[in-house]
Amino acid sequence: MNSAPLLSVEKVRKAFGGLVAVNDVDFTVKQSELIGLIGPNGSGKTTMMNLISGALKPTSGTVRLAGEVISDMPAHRIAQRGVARTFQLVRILPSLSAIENVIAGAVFGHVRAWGDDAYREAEVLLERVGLGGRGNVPTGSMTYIDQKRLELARALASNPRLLLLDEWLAGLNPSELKIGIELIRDLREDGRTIIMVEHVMDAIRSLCDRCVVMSSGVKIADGSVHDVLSQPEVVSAYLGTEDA
Amino acid sequence: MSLMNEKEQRIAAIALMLFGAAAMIPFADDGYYLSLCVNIVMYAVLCTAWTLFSGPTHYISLATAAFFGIGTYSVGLGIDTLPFPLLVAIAAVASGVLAGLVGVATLRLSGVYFVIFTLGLAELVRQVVTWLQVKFLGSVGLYVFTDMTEKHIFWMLLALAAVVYITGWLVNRSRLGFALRIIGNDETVARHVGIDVARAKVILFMISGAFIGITGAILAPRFAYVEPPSAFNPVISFQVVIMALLGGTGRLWAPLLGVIPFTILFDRISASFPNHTSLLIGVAFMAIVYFLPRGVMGLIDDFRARHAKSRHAAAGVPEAAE
Amino acid sequence: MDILVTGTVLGGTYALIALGLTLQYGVARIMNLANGENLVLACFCAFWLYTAASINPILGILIIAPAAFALNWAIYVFAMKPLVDRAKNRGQLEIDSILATFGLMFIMQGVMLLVFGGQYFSYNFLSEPVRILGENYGLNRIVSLGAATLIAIALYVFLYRTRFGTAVRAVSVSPQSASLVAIDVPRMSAFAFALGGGLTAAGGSLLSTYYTFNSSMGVIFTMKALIIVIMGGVGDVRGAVLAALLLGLAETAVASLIDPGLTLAATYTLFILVLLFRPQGIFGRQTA
Amino acid sequence: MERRTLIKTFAASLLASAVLAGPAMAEGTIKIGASAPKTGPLAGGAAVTYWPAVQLWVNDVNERGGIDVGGEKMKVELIEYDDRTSNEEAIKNIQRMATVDKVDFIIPPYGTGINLATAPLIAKYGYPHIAVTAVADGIEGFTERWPNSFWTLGTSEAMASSLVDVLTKMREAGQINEKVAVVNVADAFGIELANTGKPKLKEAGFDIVYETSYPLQQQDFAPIISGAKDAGPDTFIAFSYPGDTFGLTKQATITDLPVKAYYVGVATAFPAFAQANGAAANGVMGVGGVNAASEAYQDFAKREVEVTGVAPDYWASPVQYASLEVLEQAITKAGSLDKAAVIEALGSETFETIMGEWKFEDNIIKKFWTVGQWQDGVFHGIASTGVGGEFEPIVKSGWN
Repeated sequence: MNSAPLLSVEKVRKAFGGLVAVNDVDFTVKQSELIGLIGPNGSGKTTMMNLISGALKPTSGTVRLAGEVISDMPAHRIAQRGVARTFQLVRILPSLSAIENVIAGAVFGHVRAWGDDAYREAEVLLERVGLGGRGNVPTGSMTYIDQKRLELARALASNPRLLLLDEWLAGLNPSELKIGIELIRDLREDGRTIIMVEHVMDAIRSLCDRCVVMSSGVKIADGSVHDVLSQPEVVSAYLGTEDA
Repeated sequence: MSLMNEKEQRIAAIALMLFGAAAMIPFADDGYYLSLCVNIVMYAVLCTAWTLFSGPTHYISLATAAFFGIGTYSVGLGIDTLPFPLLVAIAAVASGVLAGLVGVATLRLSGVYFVIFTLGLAELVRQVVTWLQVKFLGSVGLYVFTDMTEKHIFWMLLALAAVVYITGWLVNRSRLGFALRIIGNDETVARHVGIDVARAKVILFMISGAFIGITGAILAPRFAYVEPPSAFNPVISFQVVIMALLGGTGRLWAPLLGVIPFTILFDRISASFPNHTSLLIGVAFMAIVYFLPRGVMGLIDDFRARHAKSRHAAAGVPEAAE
Repeated sequence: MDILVTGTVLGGTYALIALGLTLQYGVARIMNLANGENLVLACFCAFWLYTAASINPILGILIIAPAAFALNWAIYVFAMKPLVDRAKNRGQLEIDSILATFGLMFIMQGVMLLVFGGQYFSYNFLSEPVRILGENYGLNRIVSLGAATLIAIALYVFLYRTRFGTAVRAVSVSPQSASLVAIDVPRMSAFAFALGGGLTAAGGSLLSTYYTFNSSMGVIFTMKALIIVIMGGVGDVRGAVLAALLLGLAETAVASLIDPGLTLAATYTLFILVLLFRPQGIFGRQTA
Repeated sequence: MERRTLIKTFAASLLASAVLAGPAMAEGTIKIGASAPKTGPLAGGAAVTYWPAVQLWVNDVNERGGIDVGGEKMKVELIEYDDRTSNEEAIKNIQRMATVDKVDFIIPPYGTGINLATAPLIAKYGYPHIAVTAVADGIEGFTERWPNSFWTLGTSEAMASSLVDVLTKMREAGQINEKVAVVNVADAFGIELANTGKPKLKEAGFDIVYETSYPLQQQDFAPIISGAKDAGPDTFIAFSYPGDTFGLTKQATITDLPVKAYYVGVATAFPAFAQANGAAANGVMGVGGVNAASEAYQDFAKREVEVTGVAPDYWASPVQYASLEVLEQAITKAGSLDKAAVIEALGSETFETIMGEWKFEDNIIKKFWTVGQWQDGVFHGIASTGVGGEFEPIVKSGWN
């Protein structure tokens, strides 16, 4: 546990014109850690995820993956280094079948497979997220949770070193939520390193080792879930002007 | 994965027969119908090569004339000194390289910007070629006198068409092809699963550009006289886009469905109504846009879907299993 | 100095060609490939009014522009609206409108060929020289430049200072949001398309006083217009005018200082550079 | 034109073409095919030079009762195609005329490029190829390659050197000095003329003080004219194409280019040139020319306006018409529709045309007009390679 952090975010800043969405944020994630990135709406969480995955370039500061600077790489290189993600608004590849959606994650990413290997692996992953045997279903006719599952399977297909889940649990009904939480717990038990942006506090409490709290682009707290949630800044950030 | 599955073998056999049959055309007619067929095969190659890139990426390129002209010029400039096959190879490389440069430069552009950019590019290349020729060769016309006749050109184009189709098929089953399908669906996802979107597009654009260049090279002897306005004729760019879109861009062979009927239709119009060609082509065109919104391929797909639906309904199979 | 004035005069011509298209494409989202034909048609009408009815082409605008407005309104309602309604997204509409207006281009060309034939047309109007800063310029060009300036200013005032104009611009920025604030987007689009057509026609009548034209020439104008519109930023009147002037100056400078053989190459190089470094247009704002 | 009439005309002409396209052919007619641009970049030129001359000729022949073929009068049936200024289309049209319509003779296309692109095919089917609107050097090579081809409008070499001769004479008469400006359009025609013209000018002791080329579709000529003006020549020469011929002249008028000799290229001989420039056209020299004062030309011009509504130009229109007269007489002289016999007749016989007496020497008309000049509203030929009837050149005096 005292090895170098898998991910370190160092004084990262992102400005859109005059608006500073992420303001000199630092934090680290260790191997096999599951951390929650929380904060009120508009606090810069999704921007932070985009900065890590390479969808956006930081204005200043660096992001390192296992010591290597990734913040100057294009998104596809970062993906090849082993960062996989899901999206806040689920993004399925509509003209591909379910299994092809999963294979898409396996072919070009961190661990590459092609042909029959990729196919077999994808079947295993579909099974794992609970879509076993539904590889040929047209994705358009899938329910919302199934699409989310599919997206998770795609992210897992490259066997990533770091998995970014951007509000993966949002929009699920209570029973689906339970399934979703179980699925993430499973992943954690496999030893995956995960950062999850989440509004569902129950999930954060039951899943996360540690929590980073952001408000208006600034990191206001970082520590174990229990400690963090009782800090007065956090409470006022949530209960103050904006409500979660 | 085996080399070809059963369905693919069947398609390959049919394709082989069709190509064989097409290769016999010059023996049946050596006149007008052959010339019409040369035009058809020419546009089939151009449109298919165009669709290789534009189908999956949804980028509409109007640079066809630039690549075509470069191919024609490669032959025009070298016909007196180098053997024809070598010139064709040079044409492929030259237009491929140009496509590569354009591709690298235009990665940030999308949608209509790319459309206009490629249009501007074709014009720019034409202007620069003209200027260079005037400055350094002292003339703009080049003569390409060979012993090749329509039938030789037809056979060469036909062979090229076969190569284009095989390339297209190989690309489709390769990682590159898969990457392109993902890009066509969602570029953001493509990037985040580790696809170098820019590289994939550039490679494909180069392949497409090279084929168009070869087509230009093969056709150079047909026209005997090469000059910038005919070699870099922007009408070619537009016609290719239109025929390909009318056919459909979803499948490798879909553009053919645009090329064949529309070459013949336009030919019928210009044969029967020489004084109203523009007007009637315009009317035909708008009619097609309104009544065949998704191209001929769309029509076929609709028909198939309906057919399949009724079959499923009859058999009580849920639609989802399709 | 000479280059500046000559370039400005040429830029004025280009502005005339491009203003209409920027509205049609920017607001109504129709990349009208038949725009050049519209322009040439106006040239013919001005020619005909002048030679047959001795109506001064500047006054002729008062007849030609409203007629073009009506014609383009009809084109939008009957030919373009169905495409707008059926398009699922912007890309689809773009492709459909390219195809449809390509057809329209042929139709208009065909009709002009039937009516006027294929020959070159030209007439003499105010083609006497005026002296500006020691150089002679055609009075017709200067008058057109003046008229173009007036039209551009009027358009600017209309778009930026009136309620109705603001609504038109709102549609250009975001049709969805515009409809949320109770702007009748379809009507506004039709209006912008028609207005664009009217402007193009006005440009055509001015152009006819110093250009030689024939039925097949529209494409040249369409291409120039497209380049200017994209350079200026789609739907941006100020940008279009600025881009037109820039192009006029650049072409004149290259022709005078480097080699007239490279003027068109200069145009496209400039255009390509603008596209690469400011794809949103000269005045356009980067969208996140 | 009223909308209703427009529609009527359209419907009527559709019907007419449909009927024409039908297979029913009257006995004893000669089928003649013509393919040239009706649309595209070259349509403007073809609409003045090519189509009206063709229509007039067909009209004239049929009014006379037809062509005399071995004693029998055969009417002419014209089959027209639009090549849309495209090589592919032109080739297809020639093929269709030769193998589907099986026409007896072909009127070759318009423009140098398309004439050359179709020449191999026309040769393959053995038709006589009487090219008019094709001016290029190396014609001798073409006649060797295609012995069925005949070239009528002259060579760029002769046009350029003839111009230099005219200028030399003017200089010797003290009308102009030795300074000239030479510009050209960067297209086959302009470049070839400039390439022959410039060395000849130097040889003749002229001093080229300004020279440049500009691309096709150039739209602004102010920099060129002011560049030339600054160099202060007495003579301005532009080997130009239609668009630029008009553009340069308008700019020269406005700038009041102070030259005593002013020459522009293709389209100077178009009636539209005088229309567009009014009084400024007077004294403008240009490529081509015709014996405009001759009764034959004036009669031709009058009839062409009457029959087709289009006024002919003063250069290639009458040549186009003459080429058809030649075809007609060659058929009569051959006494049959046999193509080889007609080619034979074309090569050996002498013909009476509106352009005077024509005889092909090695398949080339060697006496042709080279330079013309607008004088009092008419474009008179002022130099030729021995046609006769040339007017004296006048000094250009101002632009009003």
